[in-house]
Amino acid sequence: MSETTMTPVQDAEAPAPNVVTMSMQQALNLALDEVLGENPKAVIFGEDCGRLGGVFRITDGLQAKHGEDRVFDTPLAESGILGMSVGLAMAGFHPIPEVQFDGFAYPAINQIVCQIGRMNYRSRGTLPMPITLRVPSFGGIRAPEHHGESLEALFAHVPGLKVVSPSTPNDAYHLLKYAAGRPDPVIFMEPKSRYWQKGPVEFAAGNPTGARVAKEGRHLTLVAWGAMVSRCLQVAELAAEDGIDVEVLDLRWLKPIDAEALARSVGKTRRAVVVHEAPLTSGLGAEVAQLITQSCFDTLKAPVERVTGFDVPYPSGDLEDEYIPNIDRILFGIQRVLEYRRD
Amino acid sequence: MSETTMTPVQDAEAPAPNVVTMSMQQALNLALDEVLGENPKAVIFGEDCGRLGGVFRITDGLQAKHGEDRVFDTPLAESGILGMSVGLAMAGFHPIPEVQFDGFAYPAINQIVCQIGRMNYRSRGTLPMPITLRVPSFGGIRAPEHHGESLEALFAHVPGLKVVSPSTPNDAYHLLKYAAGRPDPVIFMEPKSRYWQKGPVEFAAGNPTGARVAKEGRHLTLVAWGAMVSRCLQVAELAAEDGIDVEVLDLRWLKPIDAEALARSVGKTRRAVVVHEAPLTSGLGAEVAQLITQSCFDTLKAPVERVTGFDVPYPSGDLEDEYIPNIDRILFGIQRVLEYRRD
Amino acid sequence: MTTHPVLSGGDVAPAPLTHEQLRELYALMSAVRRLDTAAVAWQRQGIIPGYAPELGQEAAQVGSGYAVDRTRDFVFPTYREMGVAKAMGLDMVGYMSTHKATWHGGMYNPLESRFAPIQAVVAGSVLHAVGWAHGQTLGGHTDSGVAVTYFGDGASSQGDVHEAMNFAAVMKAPVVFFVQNNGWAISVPTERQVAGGSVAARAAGYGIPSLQVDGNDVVAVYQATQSALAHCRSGNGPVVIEAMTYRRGPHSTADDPGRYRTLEEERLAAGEDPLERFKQRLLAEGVADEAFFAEAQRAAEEEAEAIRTGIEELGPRPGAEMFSMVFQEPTPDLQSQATAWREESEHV
Amino acid sequence: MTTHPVLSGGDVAPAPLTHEQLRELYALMSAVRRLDTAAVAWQRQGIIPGYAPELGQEAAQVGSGYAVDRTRDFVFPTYREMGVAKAMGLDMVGYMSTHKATWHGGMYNPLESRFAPIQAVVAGSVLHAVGWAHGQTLGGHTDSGVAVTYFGDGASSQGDVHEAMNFAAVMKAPVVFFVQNNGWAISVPTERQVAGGSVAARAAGYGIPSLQVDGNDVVAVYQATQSALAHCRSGNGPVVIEAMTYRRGPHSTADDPGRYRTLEEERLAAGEDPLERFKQRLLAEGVADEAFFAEAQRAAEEEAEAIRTGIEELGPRPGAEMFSMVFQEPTPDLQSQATAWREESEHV
Ligand SMILES: Cc1ncc(C[n+]2csc(CCOP(=O)(O)OP(=O)(O)O)c2C)c(N)n1
Ligand SMILES: Cc1ncc(C[n+]2csc(CCOP(=O)(O)OP(=O)(O)O)c2C)c(N)n1
Ligand SMILES: [Mg+2]
Ligand SMILES: [Mg+2]
Repeated sequence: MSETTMTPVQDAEAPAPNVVTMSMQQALNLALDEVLGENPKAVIFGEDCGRLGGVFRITDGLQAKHGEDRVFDTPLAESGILGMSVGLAMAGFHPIPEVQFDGFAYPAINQIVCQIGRMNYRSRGTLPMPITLRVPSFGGIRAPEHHGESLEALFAHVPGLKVVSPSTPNDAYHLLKYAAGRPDPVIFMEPKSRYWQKGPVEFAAGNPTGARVAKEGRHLTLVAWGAMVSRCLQVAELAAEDGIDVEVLDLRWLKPIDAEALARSVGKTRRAVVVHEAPLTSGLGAEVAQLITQSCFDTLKAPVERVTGFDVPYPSGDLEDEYIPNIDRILFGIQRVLEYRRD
Repeated sequence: MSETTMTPVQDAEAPAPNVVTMSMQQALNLALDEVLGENPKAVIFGEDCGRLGGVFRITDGLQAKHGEDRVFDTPLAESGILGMSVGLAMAGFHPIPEVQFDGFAYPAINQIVCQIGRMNYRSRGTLPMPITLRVPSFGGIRAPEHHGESLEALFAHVPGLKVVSPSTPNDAYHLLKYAAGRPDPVIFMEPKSRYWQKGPVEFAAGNPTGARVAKEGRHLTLVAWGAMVSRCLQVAELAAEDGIDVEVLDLRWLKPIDAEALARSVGKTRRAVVVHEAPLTSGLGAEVAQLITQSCFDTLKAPVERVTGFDVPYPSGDLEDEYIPNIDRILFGIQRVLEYRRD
Repeated sequence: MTTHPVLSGGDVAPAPLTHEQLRELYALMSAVRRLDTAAVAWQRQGIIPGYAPELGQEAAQVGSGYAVDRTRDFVFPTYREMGVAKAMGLDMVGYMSTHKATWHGGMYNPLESRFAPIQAVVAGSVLHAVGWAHGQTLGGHTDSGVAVTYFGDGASSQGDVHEAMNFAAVMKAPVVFFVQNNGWAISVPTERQVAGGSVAARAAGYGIPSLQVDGNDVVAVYQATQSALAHCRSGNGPVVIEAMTYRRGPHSTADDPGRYRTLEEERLAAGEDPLERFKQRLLAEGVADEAFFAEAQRAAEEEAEAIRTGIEELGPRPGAEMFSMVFQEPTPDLQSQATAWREESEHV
Repeated sequence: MTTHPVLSGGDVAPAPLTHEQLRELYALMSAVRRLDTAAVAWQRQGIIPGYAPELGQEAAQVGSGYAVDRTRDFVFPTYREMGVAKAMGLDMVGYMSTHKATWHGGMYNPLESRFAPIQAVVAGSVLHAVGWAHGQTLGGHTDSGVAVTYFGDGASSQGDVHEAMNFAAVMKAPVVFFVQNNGWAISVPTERQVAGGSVAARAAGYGIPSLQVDGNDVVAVYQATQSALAHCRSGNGPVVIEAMTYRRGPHSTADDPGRYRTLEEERLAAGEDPLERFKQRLLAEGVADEAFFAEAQRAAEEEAEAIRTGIEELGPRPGAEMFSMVFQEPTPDLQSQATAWREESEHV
């Protein structure tokens, strides 16, 4: 917990402040610290999670504070980490494993899909899998290959998994604490490009379920999650200059998706653009678009637009700004929806 | 090639007949036999592909005929099989690996996504990956766990892969020969419940690209692939009894999807139902539905319906008929679309 | 046939098996043989859709399963461990229901049975054993429960087995890696599968002690497992046991071994039947007489019959379980799928 | 250091290195050291976004890379093999461009370089080496090319390494598994990573001969690699080489080793600098004089400078390459994405 600027809540003598400004990294670290303190069965592990505190310092200081039985390094093998999680869960623990980067979840997919997602079912409910898998996700940090991937469409398709992604420090704190309290497996996708952004965390005001209206608006709904939410908020500001009142819906839960929130928002705005970093084809944007179309077919003024990454491998740093939906591409998407006219 | 009833074309003295009735297993076997004969760089391997001829006998007799250098067994490790394919491709071969069942593609996903799908890109086109990965796919044979999975949504989302699934012996023959001649990786999803169904193979009449209209119709389009195509054809017959003229579009290519064929068909029928075995959420049905909505928004009479497997692990044999879209559920889907009225 | 391990399991050598225990072992093997043979017949009769016989592996399975302490150990099977299940006293109707296609993981309670759900991914559960075992050591528990994971010579090729052995050795997790080397992975013989020829030989590379044991000698298997369990329990980390045996039957009822091995090869490689061999030993040592064997046979037949009735009476599970078993906390979207399914399918 | 292998590589022992070759080896190591140090500086100066230094591993990399026969062998690197690339004569601007974030796999031509694209998945390319090597033996080729795959002590924990060793041994594929055991995988030391303490020791379990070599002795590494290549070339199957070395720098420019090791620990564990050690030897043996070293240093500096200019001049790749490099046969949907991208982005 070095380098934090807020008062660690649980150590405070004086009554803890209700709102503290901190980075997402700090909010996640604090959430994990509290989970370890509150739940003796919670264990954290992965590559470099212990002494180093994780390459992103999300587990910083936790081993020193809670001991090596609670927070430990594993050998460098993701299938091993996730397979081990299954066994720990069977033994009554609440594992909170980390894969170091999104792209290194692939070696563990067999354990995630065939074991974590199915053990509760296979065992007829006798072996729950309360596993919270933390995955630093999405791109935008000019990192090497396989360090900027968006796996939400894959995870959301897997029966037996729940999937969530925070976009603010406040949500990071509340969603992680909530996920780590669930008896079912949750994939927790952390937008790594947002780790160092600060924001207020309201300790008393957690609303960890469903989607969140990040900004209200009347003309059009932008649906996004993770790092794309703040970009959509920027876009909304720019659009406002042209008199376009954009609503931004932070989906948060990518499985199950809050279909009611989608219906509510687009029922009002009658136009929608989904934004994500993952490739277009068979991305989660298709599911979101189809859910919107199903519920708002009669009132939709234009087909739902998707502004997404392309059907290409996530490119090297020099090209990532071309790949990730940028402000212009989102504005073009908005324009297409607003200018759509039935033949 | 034991137990086949057709004349092996390449050995015939007399002019080969142009149309032969055979099972899909025979058509696939024949296609592989011809590929090995025509392309000295083609190699076939996997678990039990050699002497046994594969658990589904798709490679039956090929090792005996073409030798152990061309057709061989590997140790039991799917990541090994696919990782090895990458190296063989780098050495100039055209690997045609098999994973024994769909569910056992998961241990190889890392190699499929991060290596096979990206090596051409990573190497700036200098190391193509002409790999044809055969995956016996989908359910319906009362098999053990992990033997009835539908991974097309996952594969279709992966940059750098192409994905195809035949539904008839004729397509099995032509699509496999076509795929195995490509310089890019193709995931070839074989509908295992259809292996033993017979049908005509027209050797001179291969049209291996794009979707295929399996049955023309005017009132509504059923979009399907793999084993669901024949079920949709059954449904179309039943619907005809009620005067409903259903068009059945066999999508065949799941990446890239033939968006024009979708637009053409639904542009005409103005109503569509997508049918697949995979779970609903984030399934390929969402992509298909969204593509249709994009192109036919103005004329669509109802939101595209999806009749799919549920968001649950593929169940045991006793329940698989409840899970896989059955005739009734597809008919209900058709009914919803036909009866849809705007508010 | 044993190799060079240094196992340390406390001061006391395990007590030799009593005559009663020896007879119990035989009765178990006999029950397993009978059920195994019956299940193949049931498949032919259309009572069950498929089955993976363990013919020839009764000694390896019963001997090891018998050594497990059901008060604290936990077993992680693959799909061919019917004999272990029987030796551990599982509800065999619940176990066999997987082959009836009732429920993939079986209908027994894995927590109460100390026997994880049946696993169709080869090597899929080997890492689970490591995680479970590591859990036993957290918080400084001693004399802990041991995880016993069963896998085959074919499964040993999977990367997960390597990761599991390395994790277990690094963490000193109490795991017995129990390999049944039955000579075959479907059509692929061990020599085309296991480079170096022995899975036990791999253990040394991780600093793990190993035992290679005659898997057709039930007492040898029992003793090897006992000493491995004692070694693990005392905090010494994992052990690899490789039980050398032979898959006398087809891979499964869908398999046709004639395509890859001759009957003559089978006969030569299979060696003596582990059941017959044990019987002769019990007779020679005066532990059991023909009356005992006849009674064991009769009981086995009766039990197999009861199991057949049991799985037939089970009937299919209600379709609603497809939805209700997925999560501990159901999700609204899944609930509405369940509702739609009920409306459209249940009255069909 | 220890080796217990039986390598057979034809009749002739490899010729000892000439003085010229020894000097060339030093010059290569010197160039590598200079470029490595420079790249760290470039990162601090904002010229490149990140870099993974190979400080301390020059002997292991240059010694092995120098042994490779570029007319027929093929190298499968991970991400820290700059020294191998240099020893093999790669276009170093093309190589270093990966750290400039120009193109993930680097901008050199892997086919002509006999050096696969840079690989960011640890152990990701180990299996590729096996497939490539197996391909060399198909159709009965002898005296074949050998695949040399480089990976770390950390990577050795991945399941793919096990699958690769087993496949290679079963198929007798000509592969040299070259492990650089540099003591660390980011913050995790070898003793918490490699159970049993040595990756080379794993080889025996597959029936693969292995060499553990002093990775800081460039000549020893060269000779070990030479004999392993000869062994493989003669159709004897794979070899494992474990070069014991030390990662003297941080894991990458983003790393902070102070969190997991002290400077004092570093100093003790690192031992003598491989460059300095080789220099002293060349001086002692009269192979090179101070003028030579000064010139090597000067040339190295000049080259590093030229590489910096080169990668800066490269500039970003045209965005259209995102689309055009995916497939050999472009697809219509990707082409329309490219068109849309061009319309919306290129004139921005
Ligand atoms: C990961 C995975 N790949 C493939 C299969 C298909 N399969 C089922 S059993 C089997 C052979 C297993 O051999 P072995 O591990 O020796 O066990 P045995 O069948 O001899 O008991 C194969 C390839 C599987 N179940 N799991
Ligand atoms: C499959 C995978 N998991 C995690 C990572 C993240 N990562 C990059 S380097 C590294 C440590 C590698 O250690 P080692 O193999 O010893 O190589 P070294 O860095 O010492 O050269 C890790 C964990 C990765 N690149 N690939
Ligand atoms: Mg076996
Ligand atoms: Mg290392």
